[in-house]
Amino acid sequence: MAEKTYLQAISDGLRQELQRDDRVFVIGEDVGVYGGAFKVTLGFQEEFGPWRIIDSPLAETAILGACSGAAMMGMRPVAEMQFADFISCGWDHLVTVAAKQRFRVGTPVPIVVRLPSGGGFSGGPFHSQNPESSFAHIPGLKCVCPATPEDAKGLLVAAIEDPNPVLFFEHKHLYRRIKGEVPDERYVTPIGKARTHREGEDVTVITWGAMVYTADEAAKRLEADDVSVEVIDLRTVMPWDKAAVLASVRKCSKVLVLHEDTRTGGFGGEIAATIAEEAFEDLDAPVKRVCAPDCPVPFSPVLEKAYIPQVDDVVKGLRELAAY
Amino acid sequence: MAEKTYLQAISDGLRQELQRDDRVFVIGEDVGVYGGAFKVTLGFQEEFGPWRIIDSPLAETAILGACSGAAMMGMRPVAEMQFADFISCGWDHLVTVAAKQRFRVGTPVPIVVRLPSGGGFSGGPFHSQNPESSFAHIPGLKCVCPATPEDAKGLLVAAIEDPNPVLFFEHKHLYRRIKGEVPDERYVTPIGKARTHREGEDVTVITWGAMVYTADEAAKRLEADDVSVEVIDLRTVMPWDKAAVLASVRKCSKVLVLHEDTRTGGFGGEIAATIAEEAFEDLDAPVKRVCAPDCPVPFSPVLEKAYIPQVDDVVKGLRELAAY
Amino acid sequence: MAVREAEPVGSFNEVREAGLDRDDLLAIYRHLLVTRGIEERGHILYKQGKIPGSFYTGRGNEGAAVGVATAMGPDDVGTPLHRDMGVHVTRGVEPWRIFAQYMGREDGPTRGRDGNVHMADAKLGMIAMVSHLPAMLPVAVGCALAFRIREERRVAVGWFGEGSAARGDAHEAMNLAGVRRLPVVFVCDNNQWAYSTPTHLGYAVEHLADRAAAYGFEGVVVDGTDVLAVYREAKAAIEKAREGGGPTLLELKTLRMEGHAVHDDAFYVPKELFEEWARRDPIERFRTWLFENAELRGEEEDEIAARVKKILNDALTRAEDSPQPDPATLLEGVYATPEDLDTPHHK
Amino acid sequence: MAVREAEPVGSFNEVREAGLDRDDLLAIYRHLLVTRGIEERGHILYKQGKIPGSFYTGRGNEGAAVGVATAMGPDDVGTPLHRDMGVHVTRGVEPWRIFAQYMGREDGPTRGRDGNVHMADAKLGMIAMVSHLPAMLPVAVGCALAFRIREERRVAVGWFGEGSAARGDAHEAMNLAGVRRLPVVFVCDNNQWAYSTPTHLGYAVEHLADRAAAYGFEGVVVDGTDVLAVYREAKAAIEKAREGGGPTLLELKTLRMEGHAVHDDAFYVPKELFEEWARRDPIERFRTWLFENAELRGEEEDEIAARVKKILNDALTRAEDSPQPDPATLLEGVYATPEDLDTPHHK
Ligand SMILES: Cc1ncc(C[n+]2csc(CCOP(=O)(O)OP(=O)(O)O)c2C)c(N)n1
Ligand SMILES: Cc1ncc(C[n+]2csc(CCOP(=O)(O)OP(=O)(O)O)c2C)c(N)n1
Ligand SMILES: [Mg+2]
Ligand SMILES: [Mg+2]
Repeated sequence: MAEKTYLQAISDGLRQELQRDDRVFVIGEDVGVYGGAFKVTLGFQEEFGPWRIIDSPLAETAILGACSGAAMMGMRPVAEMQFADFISCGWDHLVTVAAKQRFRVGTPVPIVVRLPSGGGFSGGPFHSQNPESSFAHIPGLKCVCPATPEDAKGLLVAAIEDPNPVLFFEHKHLYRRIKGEVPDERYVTPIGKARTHREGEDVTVITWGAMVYTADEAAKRLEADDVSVEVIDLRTVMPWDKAAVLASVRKCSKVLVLHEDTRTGGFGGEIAATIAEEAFEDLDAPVKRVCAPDCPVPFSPVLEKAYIPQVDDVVKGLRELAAY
Repeated sequence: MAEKTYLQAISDGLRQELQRDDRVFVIGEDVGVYGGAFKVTLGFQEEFGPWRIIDSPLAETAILGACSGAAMMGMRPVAEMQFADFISCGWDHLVTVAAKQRFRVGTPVPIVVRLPSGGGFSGGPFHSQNPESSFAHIPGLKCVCPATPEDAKGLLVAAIEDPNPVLFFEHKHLYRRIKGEVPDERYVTPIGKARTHREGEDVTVITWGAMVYTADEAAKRLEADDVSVEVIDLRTVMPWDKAAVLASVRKCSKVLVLHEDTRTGGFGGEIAATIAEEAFEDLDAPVKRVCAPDCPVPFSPVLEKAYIPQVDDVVKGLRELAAY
Repeated sequence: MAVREAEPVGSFNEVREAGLDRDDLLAIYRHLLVTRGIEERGHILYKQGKIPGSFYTGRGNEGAAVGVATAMGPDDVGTPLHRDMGVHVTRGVEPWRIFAQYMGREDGPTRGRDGNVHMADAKLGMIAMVSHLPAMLPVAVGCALAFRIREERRVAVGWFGEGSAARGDAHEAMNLAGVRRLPVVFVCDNNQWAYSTPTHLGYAVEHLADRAAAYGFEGVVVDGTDVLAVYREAKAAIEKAREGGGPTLLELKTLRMEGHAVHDDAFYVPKELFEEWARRDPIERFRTWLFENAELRGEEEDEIAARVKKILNDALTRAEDSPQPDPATLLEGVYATPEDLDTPHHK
Repeated sequence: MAVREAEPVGSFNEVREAGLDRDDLLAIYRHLLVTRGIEERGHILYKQGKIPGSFYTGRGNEGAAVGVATAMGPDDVGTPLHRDMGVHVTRGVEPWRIFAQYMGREDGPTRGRDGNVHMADAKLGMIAMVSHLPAMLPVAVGCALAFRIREERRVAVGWFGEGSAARGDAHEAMNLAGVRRLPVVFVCDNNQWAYSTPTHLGYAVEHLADRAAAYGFEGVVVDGTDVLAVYREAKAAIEKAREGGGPTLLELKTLRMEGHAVHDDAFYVPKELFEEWARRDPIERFRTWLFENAELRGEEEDEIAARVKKILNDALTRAEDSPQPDPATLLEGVYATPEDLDTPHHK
């Protein structure tokens, strides 16, 4: 057990899997000598050689298609997108081939796609996106969005073990800012189980990724109002832990769904709709959503601040709910 | 005014626009000599020549990218995807370039993409999909889903006039099955305005595309129960007519959202969540969703019947709501 | 690297050198007949309303498909497409399962989840195509990558049409394979039409095989109606890949002898072209060759024909007995379970 | 069609024939200096914390960018990339707006919506790049398609890097352009690295320009540090396209003289390579050429340098005065309004 950054937890977890399982390999742009844009695979090529840490051409469909083919031949590929935003170039492969092959012909496609995602550092419209909602809608894919170093490692291991295509969203804003205790040994954090980040009684916040910390800050602020806020970290968006969410909603009777992606058609709508349908009688207020507004992620810091949900926005939403 | 099929209305509307506006051109696979997979552009190449009805190579990104470039140079391109399913191959262009260029640099991208979509004829997983939910989540794109011949023409004209990228979903199941009166002259059906397909008092169904007819059948069946069902045809999914939906919900106090796409993360969640948030006090029952289950569209007729929402499924949902 | 145009196969000796004995030749003949028979019967089934959806055939492409499949080793894998029924047949898929697939029955390889040639038996090293073309090429390259990583002497074969050669997937796949010299053979079924689109609206080179040069490997143009020439060139390319020589692009020239699918009468294809290529029918051509070079006699021919007929009749009966899939199971296979990984496929 | 390797430009006469007089040459020199100056100042601004996000430069590529832009006609359009600041400068973008863009201010071409070189002035015929490479190539082809449909004598220029040549978009764009012989020139800035990836891991041909043959048009390899050779070849390709001769692929060979972006020290590039290419610095090279061939004198040079310095200083001051964008306007520009279509762009 040692304190590690979120990034280090991912890196160490991945290295451990490469060490214990020959079938695991890494492919992506600049993952070799350079160690990846965020240095997650730094030093890996020296340790595992150029045929297990593979520098690919700049070609996302080739990367993902190659992963699927190799997976069908018994490998356990881990692809890195340089930024999650570039997954759009592999959309067709993922939704057409990887997501549907098991259903159509019984062929599992056990691949993991690592996706450095999220904003907060003026990355602009193409280096800041959170595309998990788009993929969560596609049957056959799984979407994992860890918020803590411990979960990042445990969920990465789970993703590699999983017999399905798993999109592993790593929030860039957490990479070096978030530290926590991470067990040294291998462990699996199950996909599909939420985590109570903070217990509370009055209002529930459902969220994931970097927004867990925004929610937590907001919850602290609400203490002054004597409102006790529960923060549920979904951990995985597909499958999502409906049981845990409904249990918390039933306890608090008021709920706020928070995500960094844009609002309309975002996965928050699915969660809110499900709560409103299945816990209708338990709700003391409408389910509130706090999300980014419906526009691309702006570059300028002042605009980006207006875009990404801030602690103030969550506080405001929570106060409204508390007062409802 | 003449009675026309849904397909004929689209075809005639498109031809009219080609005749009146030099800037309009058509590009797609087999749209020329062959007249398109569904014969929407039959005879067009003879009338307008090979540089306005352009047979493209089999390359969706080239088609859509070419449309965007031409649009920026003042043209009004209308692309045809052979089946809506193949739009996945142009996902990156649409979400990365077309959707964001106006926001980023002020450059409008007035393109129309025609998308023969929907199931019901054993087209299987790749010739039956309804991908509108995926695109409705992307700020900058518009999604149009006409249900009647009259709307199909009027909305196509509106789409071509619109200064934004518009995805025009034509439901294949309606092409030749649905007929209606269509004005001969040019007219514009505004994007973003819903249509009351059937008036009712007790339960509202919100839907679009081919499901309008399924809802209507179900509504007829509910007459026997003395339950009066209102059917709102959304017509356009992005932007969607929230005002009309909320007005109907406030009237009936019970609502069912129906779509042919899969449930989880489908646009029905957005609508249901919005209703539950903004009409919380007006609801006498939880918003119910009837959608396809979370799997690819199956080929076999017995499976496809279990997949696509049937009149029976809607009737069941409506009865449950009525009894709530 | 200039493209090479392959010679036709002349003598029995020549194919013997390439690894085929007389039994192999008769097996090829049988596969050709079964392939065409399946598609002809399928067409009838379709007209009888027993096949839902649409219906595609590979008429004219049987020699190309069977030729390549015959050249593959037992542990090699491939991603055949909608004109490549002959590959499935040659690899040993039981015809009744193909009919069951056509009809959307429980015993088809996709259990009614998908239709027509969207199928494959993983145990036979085949990977099922998707509609989106040529989306399986990057997957074939991935198979080859696995073989290269594990240093196995196996080869992947990826098919595509000359029309879909225009798509980015073809480029990304061939480029990655070229850069890494992976053991993969790209097979372009050039049947001169992509639905209604002629080749000059799809590409602007003389031979599609010219593309190989853009990726640093060899391109070979082969007459796709000459099953033995196809076999010989495929064999050479596959063995080259197996020995570490990297990819090859084979362009197999044929004519699509029917419409794009059953609904299409191919009015846009000049009649004379059909007539010209009808004279080069791959099965008839091979039959003549067998008569002239391998002492095929009328009696033996009849025997083979009878055997093929029986296979098809039995297959049809058995397929029609296959149950409809159970709608209650619809949601079962969307996500894989860990047990799914215990397949030969994922070995 | 084999690829052609362009000769360097020797004499003043040669460029005069290609259409440049002495004033043009001095303008080129100025553009080169302004280009480098903007990027050098940008780097300082970045270190001062005045530029948010990341920061990219095109050091080593100034000659390539300015050379091509100089060859473009006033009504031609283009989609320059992150190494092509020289294109914006040559087309006449005011430097203060570029600094405003860097700093995310209201007066940058994207009004703070996007950053760094993700910008373009539509009035100058430029189309703003997206990050996704080379997603603008199909767009450039679309511009050319519009010109072809309307039978205008205009040409589109599409830029891409040798790394992003591996992506499907490059293929689909070049193929469509080749099939339809559209008036478009493809410019590959081959700076030998794609982030940390060397060319042999990106493609397996000798010259990227070899790809042109796969699409039925000519490829030309040019020394990208020779601004005049670039100009001459770009001019020839553009005029050929204008005359209906179809596309050309120009490969401009340079070395990316800095890291991929400001955070990258390029440890993976051999020192000797940097040293070798430092000796071929495009600006120094052109300066020497001007001294030797066009009677540039020290005095005149100083004058130009002073003018450039003033332009940059004034630009910086003005840019720093530009206001931050107003967050209240964030949602205003997501969808276009009909009035937006009344632009020269959409004429
Ligand atoms: C990406 C994509 N776009 C469109 C289609 C529709 N489509 C099916 S087959 C076909 C023509 C394919 O031509 P080719 O690649 O030459 O193969 P062929 O059918 O001639 O064997 C088209 C356009 C498709 N399958 N995939
Ligand atoms: C589709 C896509 N994938 C990944 C990236 C991340 N990325 C930005 S620049 C770059 C290298 C580009 O190399 P090259 O095309 O040679 O252009 P250069 O930067 O060398 O000018 C990469 C991988 C991207 N921009 N687009
Ligand atoms: Mg073809
Ligand atoms: Mg480069």
